Amino acid sequence: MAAALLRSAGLLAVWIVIGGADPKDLAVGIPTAAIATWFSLRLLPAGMFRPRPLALAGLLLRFPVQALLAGTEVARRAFDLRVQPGLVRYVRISPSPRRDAFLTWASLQPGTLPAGEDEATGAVLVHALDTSQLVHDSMVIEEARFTRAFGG
Amino acid sequence: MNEAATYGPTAAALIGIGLYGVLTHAEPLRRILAFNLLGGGVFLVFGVVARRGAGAGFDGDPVPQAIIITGIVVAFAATTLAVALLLRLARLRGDSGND
Amino acid sequence: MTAALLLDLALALSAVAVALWTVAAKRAFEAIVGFIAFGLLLSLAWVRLGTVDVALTEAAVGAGAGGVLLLGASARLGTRALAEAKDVPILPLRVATGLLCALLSGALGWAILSLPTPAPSLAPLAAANLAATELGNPVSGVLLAWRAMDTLLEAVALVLAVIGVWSVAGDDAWGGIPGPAQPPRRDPALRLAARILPPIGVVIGVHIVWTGADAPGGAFQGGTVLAAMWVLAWMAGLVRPPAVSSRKMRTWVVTGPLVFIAIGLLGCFLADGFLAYPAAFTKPLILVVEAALTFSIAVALVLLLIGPPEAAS
Amino acid sequence: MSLLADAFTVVAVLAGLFFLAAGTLGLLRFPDPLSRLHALTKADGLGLGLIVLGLMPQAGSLLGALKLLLIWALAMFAGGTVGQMIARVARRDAS
Repeated sequence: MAAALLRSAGLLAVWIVIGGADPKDLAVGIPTAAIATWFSLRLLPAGMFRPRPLALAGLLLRFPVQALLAGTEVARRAFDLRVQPGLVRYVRISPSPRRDAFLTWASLQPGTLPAGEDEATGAVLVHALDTSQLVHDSMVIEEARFTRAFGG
Repeated sequence: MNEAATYGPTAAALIGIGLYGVLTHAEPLRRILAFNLLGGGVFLVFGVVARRGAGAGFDGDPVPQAIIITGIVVAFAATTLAVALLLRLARLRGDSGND
Repeated sequence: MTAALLLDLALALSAVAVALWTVAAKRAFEAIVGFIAFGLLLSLAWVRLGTVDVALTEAAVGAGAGGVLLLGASARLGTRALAEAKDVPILPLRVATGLLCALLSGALGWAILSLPTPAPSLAPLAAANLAATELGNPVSGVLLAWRAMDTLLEAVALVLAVIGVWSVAGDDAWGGIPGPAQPPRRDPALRLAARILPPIGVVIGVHIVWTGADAPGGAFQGGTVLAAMWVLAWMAGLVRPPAVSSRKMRTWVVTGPLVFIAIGLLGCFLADGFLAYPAAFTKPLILVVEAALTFSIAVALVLLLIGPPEAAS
Repeated sequence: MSLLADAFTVVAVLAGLFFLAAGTLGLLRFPDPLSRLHALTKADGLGLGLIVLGLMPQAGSLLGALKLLLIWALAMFAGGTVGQMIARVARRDAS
């Protein structure tokens, strides 16, 4: 129930951001948000994520900084072509929507790009721009942050 | 009116390119693609006509604009039908690659 | 002014270059990628031509849904081209075809540039009658009021296309679930996107329809966004359409045109004729038609995209 | 104040354009498909983000600014998703 309320509030916020809060528009926006919430609960049942507000806010505030670091790293290497790209095996959490979310999150962090699972072992193969750095360790730290924000 | 002078010849060129593709390609999928290029050119001719009809406070004549929207959707419907026929043909011939 | 002209020229040249690439590319896959880029360039051209409504349709239906359809078809065809080398015209014939096509382009271009000035226009008429519909977007006025017959026929064309696509199903698959049998997708990224994005897409799609009364947008553009969200969830294996034989599904496809026709017939008794709206209820009736059309357009686009049933249910 | 906002816009948009150009350079120069994907998802995401940041003061309202931010969030999410999907296929083709 809490999840439904939270999601419908978020989806209504999306409506207000793109369409404004005019009462005439809200008359359509509120039922739309309700339908979208029903759809959302079907696709992603409540309880798969248990966000913790403080940790989540910290994670999201860190995101612009990480995006800046990630973009700067790519730009630096594009001009100074010294890359040692390669695949790093990453075996931590078992498959779940939370792991999927972390992998998408990791794909936007500096230097890492998850590239699917190894068919034989199920380990996630992460492509790193520079394998001379401690890619695995930094992903472990990032995953701890992510887990604090989304429960688990 | 600058836009009409630029996009008019563009539309004409697209029609020629699309028609050439329809006539010279042997692969059905490529012909469907080229046919859609040709269609894009025809819609653009209409868009230029709409732009030239700008007036009464509108950036273009709304009547051709609405007809273009109708046209794009009908062209898409026709394309889906063509693709369905093509895939069926491939199945009947039993050579649909990695199906 | 000069900057605008440069932008237009760059856009026009890129569109023509990408179109050439689409025709000349070696492999079908490359040609389709070119075609999607072409659609996106064309939608920028539509914005420059002052018609954001068409730009939205081009991006959503032409480049978006069209691209998905063709990429899917090319992946399923694999390397088989369904054509043989002997089907390709010989070089002299290709050169002659090219020359004739260039001639046609030249003649068309000349004809377009020598269109009469001032151009004939229905814009003043549309402006004068817009107030009667209580709409703010003249394109929606044309689609749903003055040229409602075209829009109705278009909605019917979508139904016919669904029937046509279904009719190529094999006898063994008839009546089954539409689309190819879904292999279980083990792509975590796609699965996550399919869990999170569709609700947001539903809000955006409905907003595009709703705002279409007064601003660029409408049933076709919004309906395409809604269809895309469902197809995304389908690709990730999270939802399944009802079987082709189910009455529910068939009702969904025809709801839009039926509501449109019913309200049109109402006009025969309460207003000037078929598809005329009684003056006092113009806007509410248009909104009802638009809502029903959006729903059926979205359902029809989904069914057209995923194709006929291919396995018995 | 508006001069300050305009200056901020110009600086941020130029920085965004720089990262878009750097991303394109990486796309052309990096040795393998997977590295090129880094250039697309990360440098272009940052470039778009800086352009959005620069345009936010010009949006005229808080809702307008938030709308730009929503567009960036959706583009980043799409980039992260599609980047991984292409990476998966590219890795399989390579091995």
